[in-house]
Amino acid sequence: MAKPIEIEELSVSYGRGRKRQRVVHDVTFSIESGECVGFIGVNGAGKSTTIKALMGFIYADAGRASMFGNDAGHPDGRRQVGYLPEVALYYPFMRAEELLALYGALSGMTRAQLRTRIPEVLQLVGLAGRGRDLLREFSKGMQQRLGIAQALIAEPSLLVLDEVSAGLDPMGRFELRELLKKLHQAGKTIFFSSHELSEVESLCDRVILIDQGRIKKEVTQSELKQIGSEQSLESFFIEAIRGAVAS
Amino acid sequence: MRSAFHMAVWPIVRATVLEAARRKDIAVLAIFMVALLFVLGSARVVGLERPAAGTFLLNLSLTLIIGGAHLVTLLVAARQIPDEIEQRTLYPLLARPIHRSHVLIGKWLAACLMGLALFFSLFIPVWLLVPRLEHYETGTLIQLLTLQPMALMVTAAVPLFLTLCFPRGLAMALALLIVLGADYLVRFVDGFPLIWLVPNPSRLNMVLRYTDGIAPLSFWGWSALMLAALFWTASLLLLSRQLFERRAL
Amino acid sequence: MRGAKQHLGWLVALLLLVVAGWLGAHVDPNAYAGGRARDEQERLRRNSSALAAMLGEFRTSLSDIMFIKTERYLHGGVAYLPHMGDLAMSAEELIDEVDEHQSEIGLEFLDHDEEGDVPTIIPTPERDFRGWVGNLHREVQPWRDPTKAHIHTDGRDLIPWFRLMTRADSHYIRGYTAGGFWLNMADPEAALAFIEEGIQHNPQEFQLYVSRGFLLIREARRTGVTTSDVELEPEVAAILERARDDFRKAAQLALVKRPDDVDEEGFGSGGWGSYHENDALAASRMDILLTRRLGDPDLANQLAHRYANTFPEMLEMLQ
Amino acid sequence: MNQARAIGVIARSVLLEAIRRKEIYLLIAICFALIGFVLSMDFFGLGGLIKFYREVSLRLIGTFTAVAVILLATRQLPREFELRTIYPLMARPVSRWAFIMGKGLGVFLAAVFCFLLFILIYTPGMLFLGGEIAWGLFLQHIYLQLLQMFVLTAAAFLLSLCFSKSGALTMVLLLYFASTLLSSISVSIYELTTPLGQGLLTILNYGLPQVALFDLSGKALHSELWSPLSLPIMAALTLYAAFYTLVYGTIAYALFRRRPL
Repeated sequence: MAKPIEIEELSVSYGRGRKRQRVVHDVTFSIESGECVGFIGVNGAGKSTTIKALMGFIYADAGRASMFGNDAGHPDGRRQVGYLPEVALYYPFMRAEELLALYGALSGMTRAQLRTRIPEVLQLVGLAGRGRDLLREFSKGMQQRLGIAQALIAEPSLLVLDEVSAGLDPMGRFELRELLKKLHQAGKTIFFSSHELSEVESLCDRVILIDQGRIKKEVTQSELKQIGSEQSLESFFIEAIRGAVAS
Repeated sequence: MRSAFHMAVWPIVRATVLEAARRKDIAVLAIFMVALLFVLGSARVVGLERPAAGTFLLNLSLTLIIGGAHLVTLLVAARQIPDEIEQRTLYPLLARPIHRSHVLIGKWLAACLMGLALFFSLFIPVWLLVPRLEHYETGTLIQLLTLQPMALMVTAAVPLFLTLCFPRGLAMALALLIVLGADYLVRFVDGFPLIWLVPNPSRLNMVLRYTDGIAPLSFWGWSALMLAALFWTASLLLLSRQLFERRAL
Repeated sequence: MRGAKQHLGWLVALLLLVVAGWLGAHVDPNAYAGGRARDEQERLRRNSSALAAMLGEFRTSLSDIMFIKTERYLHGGVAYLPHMGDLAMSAEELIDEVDEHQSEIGLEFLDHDEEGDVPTIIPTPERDFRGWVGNLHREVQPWRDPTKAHIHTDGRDLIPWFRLMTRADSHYIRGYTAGGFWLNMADPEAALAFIEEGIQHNPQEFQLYVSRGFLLIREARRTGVTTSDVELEPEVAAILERARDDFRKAAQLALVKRPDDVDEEGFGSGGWGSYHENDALAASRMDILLTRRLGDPDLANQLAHRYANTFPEMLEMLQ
Repeated sequence: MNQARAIGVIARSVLLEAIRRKEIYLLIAICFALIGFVLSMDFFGLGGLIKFYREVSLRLIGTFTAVAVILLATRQLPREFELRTIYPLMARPVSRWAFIMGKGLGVFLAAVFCFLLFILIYTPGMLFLGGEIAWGLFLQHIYLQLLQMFVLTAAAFLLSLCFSKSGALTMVLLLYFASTLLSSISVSIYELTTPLGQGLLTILNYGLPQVALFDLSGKALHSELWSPLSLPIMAALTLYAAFYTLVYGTIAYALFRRRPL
């Protein structure tokens, strides 16, 4: 069976003509079914660009990205994926449940399925009872919770989450972590980008560190634990990145 | 397995219509149009001593509702892609197992439906309110009513295509120029090379012919216009697809 | 493979665009001669309704809007309500009006007794409920007390609008006839070509032939002497022959089109108005006169008898 | 901070935004292209005619500036809330009064900028055609148009505080484009309506500003026949504009002052 995510020597550029700039260089990694992988890097390191190329929103100069064996951009690849974009505003004039119905229907859910599933996910992300509210009235944190709800709506087997905890309060972060743990235990594959090291530490089987568009390190959970016992995770990453800059 | 239309296109149509209908600007336009109808209706009382004045009113109101329907269609269609990109709502949308062209078709269809709804919901009261005291050809009316939805289809496709080529403001200005002025443009800059390639939804407007009491077009003439509208729409949608499919978001 | 598909997409789209453009360019549902909207008498009837006067600014035909603009220009920007005098004029009346304006240019005020009571769109203070707002309105916009005087400006300024209104609607007959006369002041050759363009689009409209006939007569006068006491120079005669042909063609077309029920004032069914009647009369009269002037009195007599079936007064011309 | 200085700083930022966004240039470019198109038109070999050029360009200048100003003005307040840029602004010692004044002044400066650009385009065209510019009427026309921009800006602020951004935009555009028609309709139907209707029309007459009072293009067009407006009339028109600007502006300020941020 094909892996949920496979990326081979992916390179992506932005801009046109003389302003064209490569922001992702020869990135290669893959994620096995059932894994939870964190994608770590500073702002502007290339995390979101890699994820966008994987989702088929932008096109690669070279290399290949695929989901479940389908090339990036092919609808079949997105059949079992739940995706949370980096910073998203949702249609201000829709109600939360209408929005979820839209995304659910686009993922192929029937009306009957949606009727039971929508209250479930709203409950899951802590928005129970807010389904009839217009989204323009939602706070930033609520928008983010709704974003997670829309990613979960069709019960995908792979979750791709870009800056998953952005805009959430400590309580929200804690609840989210618990939710992701539960999903992971239920066998879902999770791939998320973050610059919150504590999140990564407590959740991930593996961490991929990206800087200036290149993969710097891959660390497994056992290695993470070892690092954690010897020095703080934070200083480990700072060293890894500084080392990259120095070289 | 459910059809692509049912699964991918229709939810987008529904969501777009819902959004557009809840925005107040559409409501303002609708209120304006209804007020206008009210004026026309009260005109029955003020002074329609002459049949010719009835024809004038019929022409005026039909022209206005067609103009209004095209304007709404254009405004709805022109907002879709730039808004989705600006608000980043395109990402969760395209993260579903659908093709980008499904999004385009859904947006286009929604704009068409908004225009059509406005057109028919105003056409019926106008038809009932304005006294028709002179002779009008039913055949011409049927042609008018069949060509207008086709014209709205073209009008919905024009801004969709233009917003993929130009920034929003320019696209909107150009779309207005094409939808409301292409017919005059073609006439004024007579002889300008390739000007006839500009899609021309106002070509399908038969209001004048109808209120002038002129007989319908020949079957072939009517078919040619229907085909022209179909091809304009298909061409614009295909061009939009070509542009949208490979665009980095 | 993907590239080929991509190219095919562009190709099909362009092909569809070309076919649609070709179809659209060849079928114009509004390309018919006549019709209520283009008929001046019909416009008069509409304008005389209270409601239409109220919505008068809201013309639906671009050509109509431009025609109203020419009237405003002529009156120095002052907006008068549409009225009989300006809308329904035969070719002869029109050409007289043009001459009159031409001789007036440079005069600031001119009394037009017959038009002195045409109301302005911005009303007089007595009829205006708006108080000082109305007073300011009358100060800012070009406005003149309608009971007092008209202002007239150079008619040449109207020419661009006539060009545009006939482009917008090639069956807008009045645009050609009125435009031809004003253009004649600036460039007689261009005026003839302009009316010729009108005739090409509307070969059955007799008023266009009448207009061109009158323009040709002026052309002949410019070229040489046309009075009956001298022999015509060949080039003058050639021009007058063209004018005669135009009037004859116009008379033929007019007599076919003229309804049987024309009343004393010249109005009849099917949109026939007094200016139609006057043009038909002028065409018949000029055909007889020119035929005689060009040296064929017998034919002139025959024509007079033929036209007398419709217009008995033609027989008076035989004396 | 000194409030006058605050007004200046805010106005400057509005002007900068107006100039840096592409919309104004876009409008000017379209206007420029149309004027160029008119200049290149040749009617029967007589060349472009001066009055035609004057009319088309004056109308274009008026309409395009008004549209640019309306677009800019209706956007000012809603966008501050939308983008949450109002918080860092109001965190300074700036009164809400100074904030709204600064916004208004900025929009007005943008209008002046538009007019200056347009005049730079219009004048060479006129010289090219060999026409004379009747400066008296022309400058009075521009002055009245600027007065109108004050009124439109105040109306735009007020409406954008009551409705959504696009709703306000539609309504101000309606006010601008339908006002002339409304006044001519109201005059014609006044005598035909009931006392109730007449009362309503009177309220409309004094409650809404009439755009036609700021449009001197009709006289400027036929400048050989009309002379510039007298000083008392100009003063009355200035007062007229000031009245509506103050009324709309004050209501807008009252709404804004009590509005939770």
